[in-house]
Amino acid sequence: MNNTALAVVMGLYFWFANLRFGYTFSGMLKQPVCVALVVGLITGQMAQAMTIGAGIQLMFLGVTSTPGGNVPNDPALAATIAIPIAVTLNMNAPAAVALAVPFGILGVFLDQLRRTINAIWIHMADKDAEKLNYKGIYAAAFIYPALVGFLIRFPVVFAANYFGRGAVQALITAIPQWLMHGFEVMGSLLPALGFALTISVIGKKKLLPYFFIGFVAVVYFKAEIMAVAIIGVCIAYLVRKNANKEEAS
Amino acid sequence: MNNTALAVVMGLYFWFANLRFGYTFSGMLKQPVCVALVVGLITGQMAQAMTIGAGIQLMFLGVTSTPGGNVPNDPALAATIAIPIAVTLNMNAPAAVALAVPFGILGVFLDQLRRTINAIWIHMADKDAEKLNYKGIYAAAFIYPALVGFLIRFPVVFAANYFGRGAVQALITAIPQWLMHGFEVMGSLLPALGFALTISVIGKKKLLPYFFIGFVAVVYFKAEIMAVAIIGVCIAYLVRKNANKEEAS
Amino acid sequence: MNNTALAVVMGLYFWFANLRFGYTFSGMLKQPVCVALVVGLITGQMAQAMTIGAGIQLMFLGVTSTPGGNVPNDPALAATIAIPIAVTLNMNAPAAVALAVPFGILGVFLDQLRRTINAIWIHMADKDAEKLNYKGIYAAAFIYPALVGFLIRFPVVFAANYFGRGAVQALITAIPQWLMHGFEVMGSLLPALGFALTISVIGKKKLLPYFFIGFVAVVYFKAEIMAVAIIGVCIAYLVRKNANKEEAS
Amino acid sequence: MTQTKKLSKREVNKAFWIYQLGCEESNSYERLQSLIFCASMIPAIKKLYADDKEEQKKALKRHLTFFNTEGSIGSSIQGITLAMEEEKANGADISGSAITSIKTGLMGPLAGIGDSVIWSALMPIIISIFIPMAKSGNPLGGLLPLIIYTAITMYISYFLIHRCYTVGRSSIIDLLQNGLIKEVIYGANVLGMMMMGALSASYVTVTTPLKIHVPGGSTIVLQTILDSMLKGLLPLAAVLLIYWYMQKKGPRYGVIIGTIIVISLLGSFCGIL
Amino acid sequence: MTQTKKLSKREVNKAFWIYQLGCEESNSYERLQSLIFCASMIPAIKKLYADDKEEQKKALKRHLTFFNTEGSIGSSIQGITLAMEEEKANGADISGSAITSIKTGLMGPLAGIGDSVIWSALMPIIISIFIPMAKSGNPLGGLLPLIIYTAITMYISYFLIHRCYTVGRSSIIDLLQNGLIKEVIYGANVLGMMMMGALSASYVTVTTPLKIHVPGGSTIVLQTILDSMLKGLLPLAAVLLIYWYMQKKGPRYGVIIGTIIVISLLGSFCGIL
Amino acid sequence: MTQTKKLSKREVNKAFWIYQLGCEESNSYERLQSLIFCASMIPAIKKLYADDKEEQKKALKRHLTFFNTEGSIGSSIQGITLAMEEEKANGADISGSAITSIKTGLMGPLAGIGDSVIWSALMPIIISIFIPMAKSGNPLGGLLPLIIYTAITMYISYFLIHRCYTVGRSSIIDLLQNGLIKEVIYGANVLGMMMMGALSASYVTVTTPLKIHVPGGSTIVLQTILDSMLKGLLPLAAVLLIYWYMQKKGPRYGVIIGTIIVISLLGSFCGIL
Ligand SMILES: OC[C@H]1O[C@H](O)[C@@H](O)[C@@H](O)[C@@H]1O
Ligand SMILES: OC[C@H]1O[C@H](O)[C@@H](O)[C@@H](O)[C@@H]1O
Ligand SMILES: OC[C@H]1O[C@H](O)[C@@H](O)[C@@H](O)[C@@H]1O
Repeated sequence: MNNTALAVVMGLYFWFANLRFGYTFSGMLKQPVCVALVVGLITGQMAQAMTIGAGIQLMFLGVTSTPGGNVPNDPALAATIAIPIAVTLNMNAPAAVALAVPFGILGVFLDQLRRTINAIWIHMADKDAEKLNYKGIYAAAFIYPALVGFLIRFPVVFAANYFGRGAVQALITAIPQWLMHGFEVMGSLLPALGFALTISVIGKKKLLPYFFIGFVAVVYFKAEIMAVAIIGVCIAYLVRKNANKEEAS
Repeated sequence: MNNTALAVVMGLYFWFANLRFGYTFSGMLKQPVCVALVVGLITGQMAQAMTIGAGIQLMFLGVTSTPGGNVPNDPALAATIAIPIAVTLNMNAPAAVALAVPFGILGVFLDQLRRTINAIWIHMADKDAEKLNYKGIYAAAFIYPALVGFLIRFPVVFAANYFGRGAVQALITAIPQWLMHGFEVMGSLLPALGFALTISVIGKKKLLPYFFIGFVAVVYFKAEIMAVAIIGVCIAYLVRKNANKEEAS
Repeated sequence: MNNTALAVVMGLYFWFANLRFGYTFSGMLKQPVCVALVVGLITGQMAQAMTIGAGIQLMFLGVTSTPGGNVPNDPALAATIAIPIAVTLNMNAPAAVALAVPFGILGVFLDQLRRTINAIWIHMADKDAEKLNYKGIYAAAFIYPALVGFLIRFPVVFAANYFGRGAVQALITAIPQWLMHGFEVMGSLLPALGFALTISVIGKKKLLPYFFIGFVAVVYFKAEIMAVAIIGVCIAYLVRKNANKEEAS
Repeated sequence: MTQTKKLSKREVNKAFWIYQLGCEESNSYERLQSLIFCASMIPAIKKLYADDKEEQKKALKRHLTFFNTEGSIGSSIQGITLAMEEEKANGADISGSAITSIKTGLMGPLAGIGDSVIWSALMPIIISIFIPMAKSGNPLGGLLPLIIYTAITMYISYFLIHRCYTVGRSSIIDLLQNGLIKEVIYGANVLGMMMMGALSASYVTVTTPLKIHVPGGSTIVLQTILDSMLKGLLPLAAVLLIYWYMQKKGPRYGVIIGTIIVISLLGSFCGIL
Repeated sequence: MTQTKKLSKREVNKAFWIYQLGCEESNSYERLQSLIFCASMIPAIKKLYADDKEEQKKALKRHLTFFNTEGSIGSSIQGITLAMEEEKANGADISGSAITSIKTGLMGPLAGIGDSVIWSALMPIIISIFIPMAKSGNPLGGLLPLIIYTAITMYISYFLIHRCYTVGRSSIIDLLQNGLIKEVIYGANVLGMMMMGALSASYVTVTTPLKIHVPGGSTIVLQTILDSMLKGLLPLAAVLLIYWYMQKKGPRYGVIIGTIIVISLLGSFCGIL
Repeated sequence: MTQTKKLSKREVNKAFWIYQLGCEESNSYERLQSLIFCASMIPAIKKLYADDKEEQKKALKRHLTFFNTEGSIGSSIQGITLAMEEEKANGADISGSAITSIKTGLMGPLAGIGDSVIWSALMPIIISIFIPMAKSGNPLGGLLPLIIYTAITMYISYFLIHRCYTVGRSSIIDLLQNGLIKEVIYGANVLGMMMMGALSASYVTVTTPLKIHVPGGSTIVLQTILDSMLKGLLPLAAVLLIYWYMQKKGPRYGVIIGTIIVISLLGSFCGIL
């Protein structure tokens, strides 16, 4: 398959994944390991694509939560650009990861654009409700976001893939060390936003001690996430009756 | 001491240990390390007997509990046959362990026989109660089980020791690898029965979270049993007041 | 700076630190790392002084608590004698530590003397109160303890430093191995006194399980003190409501 | 007496699919998931208020008000809402605002739970399990997470919407009044908090490379000192600072992300991060 | 007024020894420890109802009904029973069925506690301590566990029977009504459950050797995947499956052990265990 | 109506400094911190009872009675006391003994908390952080602990005396009656106990070097057996024995320290410690 085709497929993939059709399905579709699968199929270099996908995935493991719809980082944009370029240019995994970082952050702004535009459809739906135009509501929910989404998403990824290779090669050699490292630091900080957002959404200050217990379990006792999850379920079950007590006081 | 004498002593030992005279005393008497002590005394090869006994003991450490009188495995039958044979044939510890496994399971059925027969004495006691025949009740509790127990236990171990050596030697070379491994798997699964039984006997589903906490402590945090025991006592003490709360709800 | 000057400064330092002017300030001033700082300044051998001070400090880390004013060990006396001697004699850290132990214990008795004498001033204050002699009370609290304290503290350290070097050199070679080790054992046992005292002062037997949890966390789970402290704060916060429950029962 | 109106499995299923497929697609800053929630109610509204256009309009508008929750376990709110609409259509004394209140009351806690358990914990755990496969070049490392995660979460959603519709019909009020729901939410919040702590420690990995050379030859490695104060101090500080900022100033998302970018680049440039 | 009947230390001791020596010997599938419990009551029955043959018969029969508990800490039930029989013999308004009820009520919880603490935890721990000795060929590795375990458990039993007899005499009802016994049992059950979890993890050691070779060269080790899902998954599954089976179908002991044998051999044969 | 007497920040600050500087200096076996507590009240007493010499005397004597607590967090008692004296001077119905009672009631718990948290935990932790620096010869390893520890503890004290004075003025009784103070003390005690356990395990490091040679060649290392029974058995025994002795016989300090010396030297001499 030639490069144009690859660029088109990636553009379409990015459009569809970020359309978020299918709540959890699309959430997973956005992940690098899934993007890698498609890149592997198209380029025929499955093993290499998966390896690079796994490397990029690691950086995005902590940012899968999107409380209030806000993503601290967009794995889909990062992956649909970095993986195909890395595979076709035979880049190694660390270089691919560094390449992915800025696009991950760029994706955030692209997503903010999407959700700003989406405000239009809800106003259309308000009017449809008045006229009992059921079809209109469905269209506002499914058709229009898809169409407009295509316009703002497909071009970005298509262009990056189509024109990007050369630019990337130049960039990779030109980019200063501190900037590369700066992207790494961003990658290590961004998950904090997602977790802070989630704590906010949970919204129970009195339960913060459990946050610290989980934190300490990992940093001091090297607990695995699964261990914390099981113990967490057990503790949650055992203390559930406190719900009423806390309420009272 | 010659082999016949060894076979007789083992037969008697097995009879007496499985008579279960002395509740915890006999429970310990059934353990391989104790059997090894006797085999060592008789054969004069104390060091070797103890080493082999320790090896077999490891396999039976998880099956000392007998809720409802049900043993998931019988260390006594396994030990009174495997240890003397292993010592006199100069077998190494792993071979002795493999030899012990099937007898451990066989012992379960022998014990079921015992407890089925024991139903006879309770019916005798019913009648003695009617006649206020106190002596009869004592005899039903202590004398008859001992006599009948001799008949069903002594011959098995005596024969296995007396005739077994040759057969065992033949067997050990003949037994296919998968069967040996199958016995090992059994040994690794059987303790599960004992623990499941004990959870049943405890019988409080709402306390299952503590089971998982104990489990996770060991598999994820490499906790030693003693550590779990101490923490367990502390937690038990601290949450004891919940007894009333749980009741209420 | 010559030895006489060093001896004078150490004597003054010990007097002032054990005067305990400034509650937590003086408590820290008594610590070997702080004494080492001064020794380093005077002798000009800062690096060596600090290294030896750090070594001695380790032995006194567990004895900083002084419930009821009782010190299980006096780091200040140990340090103001052992550090200057070790530095000027070029001793290595382990030898300096061994030298420090007996003085640490001697310091306990010196401190008991101080607090016995202090009973005089409170009686003076009783009389001053009667006469509304405010100045007298202040003097009883600040001036007299300082003056008398000088008499019982300065000479000890001055002499030990002035005459000690030779004696120490002789002693170090003469002292039998078992006695050296005996001092080490003392050092490893003495903190127990401080902790036992503190448990007494806390004085809630029903909370002993938390003591065991803390203990087990360290010996079995290799928990660091900081981890226990954080988990401790969390648990303390979560169980605080039990205060009323426990009261009731 | 008029005939009882009753939703069939069909309408519940339709509600399920509409919401599951589209709850993120039309998600907007203005009213988040209100559009899709409303859309998912259409089949039920048509059936329940078949003979009353005005009630249809009112119902549509009622479900176009602000709504947002985590979609997987949030389907339980759909179930309860369907049950309440049914009661209302059958003449029970349930006001439109009562329905809205219950939706609003539940959406927050369920969002917290779902975000921390379904998204922050379940998803990375499932991916992690298959990462070794992916690393070794095996395409299953990408396919299996997609299938398994989607299957598990859809099953949960499907179960909850039906379950809550059924329970909801018999005794919505009971359910809400006795402590059970409170207990479930409380327990789930406890779990969520612990997961957030554990995940913060695992995935926020910022450290400082700063070294200070002291005159005299010795070197102070700042990270070593931070570690001996509190392991994971920087990650913890990052999470808590952002959290604290959001508590004070609200979720000013752009400001936060901008600050992170600036700090990262500046920190890297100056060699302190 | 008739003279008060009072058991002496002698009868309590006799009860202790009879039960301790024989509680397993005559243990049958039909009524488990009822025979020995009855036997252990004989000295007391003779003394308390010395002048009333009918009461003796009734008492014997009463203690021949189903009884089963863990023998070491179960002696506490003997203590309480002796105290109640004494009260009854002295004319207190205690029916025979009241005595049976208390026996039956306590035997279950105490069995759970004793099985998990005395047998599942204490015994293997004591043996473990001396296994290094045994391994190095030292006979003390066999002798010391025998002495220490027997001594500890007998001491506990002896203490409990006397203690419960004494306390029981002064205020059985109090003891049972105030929450104390409930608290002790609750706490001990918590401990027991934790021990079961820890011991399951330590002693059930089944794993799978299965490896799947994927076209393309990479190999999937099934155990690695299971471990990354949940460490100890197979042991946990084994314990919980058996537990669940027993909850549904009762303690069908033969079926379970047979299944384990079949699964082990088949699993080994097919290379999946 | 007479003019309200009111302490200014000045008197509170004076009380703070006098107590912080001198609370250990005049500490005696007879009445521990009573002298300095009294001294720290002088500025307030002068102001509040300016026109009544008798009340001044009474107040001085009242604060010369036994007092002892941990000085850092104990300043909170000063704050409360100042507030009560003020109320009393303004005619509130507060007896001298009420003031003494509250002082006495709070001093014990606060001593326990402060000793375990401020002295046993905070201080060694701060020192530990800088020990690597000290080891490498850096003078900051001695200077920074001095500055940081002093600053933290003084800040806490200062905050507490002002805070408690302010709160105390508005509602002493409230504060003491509602469970809050109890809860704080309870929680802090829990923390204190855990710290003591952890610190005992870290800093009491006694072990036995005893080896027993068994005929037959094998060697029993006693410490190995102790460890397999319970890790840290000797340190735990040491702490609990001393604790138990003090519970029985009171804080016979000399006896305990003498015994430790004897045991250490004898144990070392005989090769068992
Ligand atoms: O935070 C609640 C909720 O907000 C948005 O609607 C989406 O991002 C969801 O994924 C999220 O669960
Ligand atoms: O389970 C209770 C009890 O049942 C049987 O009587 C015996 O196996 C005992 O050892 C056991 O403790
Ligand atoms: O124990 C309470 C208290 O007693 C004495 O006054 C001093 O040793 C203080 O340091 C200590 O905090």
